[in-house]
Amino acid sequence: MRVRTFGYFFRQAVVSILRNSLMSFASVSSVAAVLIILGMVLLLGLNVDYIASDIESQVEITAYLADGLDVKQVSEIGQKLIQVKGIKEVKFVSKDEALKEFKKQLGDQGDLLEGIKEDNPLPDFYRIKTINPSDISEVAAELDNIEGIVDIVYGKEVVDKLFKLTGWTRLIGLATITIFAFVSIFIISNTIRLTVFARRKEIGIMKYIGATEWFIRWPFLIEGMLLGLIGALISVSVINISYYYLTKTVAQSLPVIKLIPFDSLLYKITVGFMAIGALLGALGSGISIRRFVKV
Amino acid sequence: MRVRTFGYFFRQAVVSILRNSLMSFASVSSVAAVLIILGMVLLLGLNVDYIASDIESQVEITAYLADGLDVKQVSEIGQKLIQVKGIKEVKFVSKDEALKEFKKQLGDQGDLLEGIKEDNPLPDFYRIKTINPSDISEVAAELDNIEGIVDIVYGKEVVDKLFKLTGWTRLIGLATITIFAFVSIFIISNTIRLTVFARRKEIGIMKYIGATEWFIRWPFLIEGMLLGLIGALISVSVINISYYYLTKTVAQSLPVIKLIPFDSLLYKITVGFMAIGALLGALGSGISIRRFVKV
Amino acid sequence: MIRMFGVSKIYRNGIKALSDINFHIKKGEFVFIVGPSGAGKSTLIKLIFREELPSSGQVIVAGRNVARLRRKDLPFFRRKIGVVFQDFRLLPDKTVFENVSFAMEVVEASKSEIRRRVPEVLELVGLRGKEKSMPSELSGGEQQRVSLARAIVNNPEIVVADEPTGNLDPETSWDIIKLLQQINLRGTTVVVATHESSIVNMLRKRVIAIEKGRIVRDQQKGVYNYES
Amino acid sequence: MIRMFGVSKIYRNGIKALSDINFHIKKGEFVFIVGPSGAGKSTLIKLIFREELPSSGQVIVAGRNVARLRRKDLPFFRRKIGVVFQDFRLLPDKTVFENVSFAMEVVEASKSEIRRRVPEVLELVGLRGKEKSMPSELSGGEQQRVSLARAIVNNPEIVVADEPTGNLDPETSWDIIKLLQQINLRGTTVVVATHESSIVNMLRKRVIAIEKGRIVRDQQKGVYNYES
Ligand SMILES: Nc1ncnc2c1ncn2[C@@H]1O[C@H](COP(=O)(O)OP(=O)(O)OP(=O)(O)O)[C@@H](O)[C@H]1O
Ligand SMILES: Nc1ncnc2c1ncn2[C@@H]1O[C@H](COP(=O)(O)OP(=O)(O)OP(=O)(O)O)[C@@H](O)[C@H]1O
Ligand SMILES: [Mg+2]
Ligand SMILES: [Mg+2]
Repeated sequence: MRVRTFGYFFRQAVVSILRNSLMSFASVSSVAAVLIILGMVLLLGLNVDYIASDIESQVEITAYLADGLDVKQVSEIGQKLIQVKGIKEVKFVSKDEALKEFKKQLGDQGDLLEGIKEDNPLPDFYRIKTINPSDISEVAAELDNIEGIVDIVYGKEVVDKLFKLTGWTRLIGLATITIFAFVSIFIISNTIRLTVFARRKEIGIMKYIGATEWFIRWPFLIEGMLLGLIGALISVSVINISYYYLTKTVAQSLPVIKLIPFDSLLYKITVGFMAIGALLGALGSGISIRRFVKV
Repeated sequence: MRVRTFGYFFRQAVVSILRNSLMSFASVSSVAAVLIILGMVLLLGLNVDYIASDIESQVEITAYLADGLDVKQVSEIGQKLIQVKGIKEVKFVSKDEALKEFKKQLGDQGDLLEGIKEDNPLPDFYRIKTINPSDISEVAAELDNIEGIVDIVYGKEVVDKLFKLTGWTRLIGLATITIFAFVSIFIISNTIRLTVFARRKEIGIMKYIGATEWFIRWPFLIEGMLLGLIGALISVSVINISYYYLTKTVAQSLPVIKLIPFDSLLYKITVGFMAIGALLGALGSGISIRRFVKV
Repeated sequence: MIRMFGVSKIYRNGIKALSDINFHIKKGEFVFIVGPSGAGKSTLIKLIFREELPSSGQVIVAGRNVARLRRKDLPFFRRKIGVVFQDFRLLPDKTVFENVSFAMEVVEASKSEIRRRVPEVLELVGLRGKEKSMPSELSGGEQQRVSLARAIVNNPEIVVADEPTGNLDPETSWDIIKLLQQINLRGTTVVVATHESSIVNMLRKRVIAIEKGRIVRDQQKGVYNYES
Repeated sequence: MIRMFGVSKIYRNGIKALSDINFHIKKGEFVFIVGPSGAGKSTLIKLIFREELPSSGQVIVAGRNVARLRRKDLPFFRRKIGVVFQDFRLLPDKTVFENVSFAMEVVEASKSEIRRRVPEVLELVGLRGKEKSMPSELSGGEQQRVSLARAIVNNPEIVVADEPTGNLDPETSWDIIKLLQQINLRGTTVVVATHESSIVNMLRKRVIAIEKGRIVRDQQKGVYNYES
């Protein structure tokens, strides 16, 4: 095939989009609508994952030290801890700091501990974070045989529950995104298919004039691709603008919730969606044209 | 218009769906896909609201009683509390029960309180739930002038944060549902529109034969309605079956999360979606046919 | 029945299809419109049943000025006119029977009436046995006759036929023309645009000849061509 | 060039359009196919460029058995045959120029070739000045001539024309027939299905007459009708 022929295909596709403007508009806007929804779901899913990771990363092991260790012993234990595989961060908390924290946790009822001040029953401890939050049980087990550590606490039940919850949330998120992605593919190719249906007679005519199947296909493929691409362009514009304002608003009104920063997503989603739009448009068109091109 | 003519319209619509089977299939499946997605989002939103309400309903006021009241005085205060407007539930907690609970809350660190057993510093209190969780501040203010109550605590900060969070969640949920609903309407009517486009020539022909606008419209409206209805039927089947298994699985694996029971949703969603499908199909068809019917 | 006063038609792309057309076709007349390809015959016919509006001048059909018809009256106006389209305009999703019965459903004829009349008309145009065929399963001539059957099934006051025999062999053409004559004898006004010189010459009806959008001849008992 | 051996065609709805057709059209011949409406002329023509496959028998065109053509060879086979369709089959979204140039784009002709040849052919069929019109803006006869222009633009070995003058006035018809004759004189095989008895009778070419799907007459220097 000559380059010039390809130019012809491209021009045909553009002209066809313009001449069938009503139909082009309907399909482009459907593609855009579907991708906006997919984008919303994708961003939601990614953010849920992001927040879940953030919560998980706060999980920690408390290693209580034996009573009456001197500073050197304490720092030796610290040295050993750092060398244990899987540990990311180790922080010493003295018994006095521990009491203060505990009081703070109790809030209004903290006064109850007032009496204990003199004779602080709390031990010194190390607060330990693991590189991989889900490895916490294994890491905790490793610490058992370090001398000077009398007790290892990491709220097994709570941590297990948390991971179960984040695991489920991730699963549901992933399932939702997958379902939405498939449904989007389905709707987009269906939409493009309907535009091909409306012109199935032309395809027959071209065949009787001696056009090869690919000669007929190319302009339709390019047209589908362009429709998909334009739809995707609209959708990423909407998604980017909305997400920009969302992150801004949330940062102001709900600083507790940490969303994925705008900048780090913009590029990937834009490129990804353009590619998806173009591909689905071309595929939807290509698949539906097959039926009419054959025979 | 005669009844018989209406029968004719209906038959025409059915025959047309069957004869344009490829196109009918494409549009029905698109409608179904869109409604499945809308259903997923709707169920998600409703459940988020349900869970948020559940969490909110656990918000409570603790009214600490003066030390050394006798049983009669305590029950009098109880009587007064019940009569305060906006209070739903009042429960007495003795100082001993309070200590037990407190220990339980502290979990591993509960042993620390072991020493306080003999001389329990905790007061008796009433635990109060309001009818409307968000009225908690007003209700708490009312309790101030009841004699025998020395302190009123309801974790103002936590409660405010919680309501802010549930408020936001609800807002986002509602916004999402609204956006999805509009997008669904848009896609469905666009899809039906594409099927009408493919047959715009027929409409012209009918006009030149002397058919009134409504005579042309009715079969298309009915056809759009039927396509929408069939799509909705498929979608509610999928949604109902999926939700049935989801509630079952969640109840088994994650009993913490309380989803809206299956039975109470089935009927509403089924009826609602059928109505939406039929309406949107008819509207999409009706709107897009206008352009061709006129002139 | 059909009058045109100083009618001209300029299409949106600037092509002047008709200029200063004047004629009066009386009730019960049988008129041939002749002229070379692209002369404006179809445009003239489209003005009659208001597929197109005149750019200037007046078109008065069955006592109504077509330009002044209100939208809601238009269908009822069109029911007075049976049209055989040059490009047939059959409904592609309907069978032959349904295509013809559609015109009767439009006027809400009774079921029994439809069951009686449609086969009768299909018989008249020689399409018995094709009731269940789809238009795409018909030969060109057969499609043309379905279009004719649909035009006459409601016994309209006026029948306008745009080359109703273009796809027919001479013998079938004659049958169709005889059919139109019969309808004409029952009082229906018949306007036929045609290229078939033999038919025009044989029948000796009124002939309106158009060339380049102008009436060049309007002759009672005319022939296809002046010179011939 | 075109041979049929015992060909019959039964459509999917059970209609027997052709039975036991046998003939041989040699390279460079000019042949008329005649017969009443619904006789099977279009079906015969559709068998030649393989729009339809025979139900039985052999159709051999340009040395190839059409039933045995592989899918990838089909377009190249069809390029040898220029077809004028009874229903025109113009691409509705393309202008007149584009409709004709499309046939040349298909064979990847050069841009300069297309710019030279398309106006030339449009001139031949009398459509100069209509290059930019869309098919929907043309008269019936004009559309028919676009279909003809497209059929001949690539100088195919065979031209088959299904009623190429059905929508044309006698004068324009003659021009078109003369054009086909010229093409024939340059060595192209021409097959024309037609109802125009005057043309058939005047030209005195080979005539194959079909009735109810059977060849009833195959005559050199024939006329439209035996009896006439
Ligand atoms: N919709 C349209 N838009 C623009 N120009 C048109 C349109 N319809 C017809 N024309 C032009 O108007 C002129 C008259 O067309 P018309 O169809 O009336 O011719 P006609 O006499 O019926 O010809 P034929 O015998 O070939 O059918 C032609 O030049 C044609 O190209
Ligand atoms: N696709 C089809 N499916 C079923 N039957 C068909 C099909 N095409 C044509 N026929 C039938 O086959 C017979 C021959 O049709 P054909 O088109 O060959 O006739 P023709 O000689 O070209 O007639 P005309 O002069 O009216 O164009 C007719 O009875 C027609 O109804
Ligand atoms: Mg015309
Ligand atoms: Mg034919």
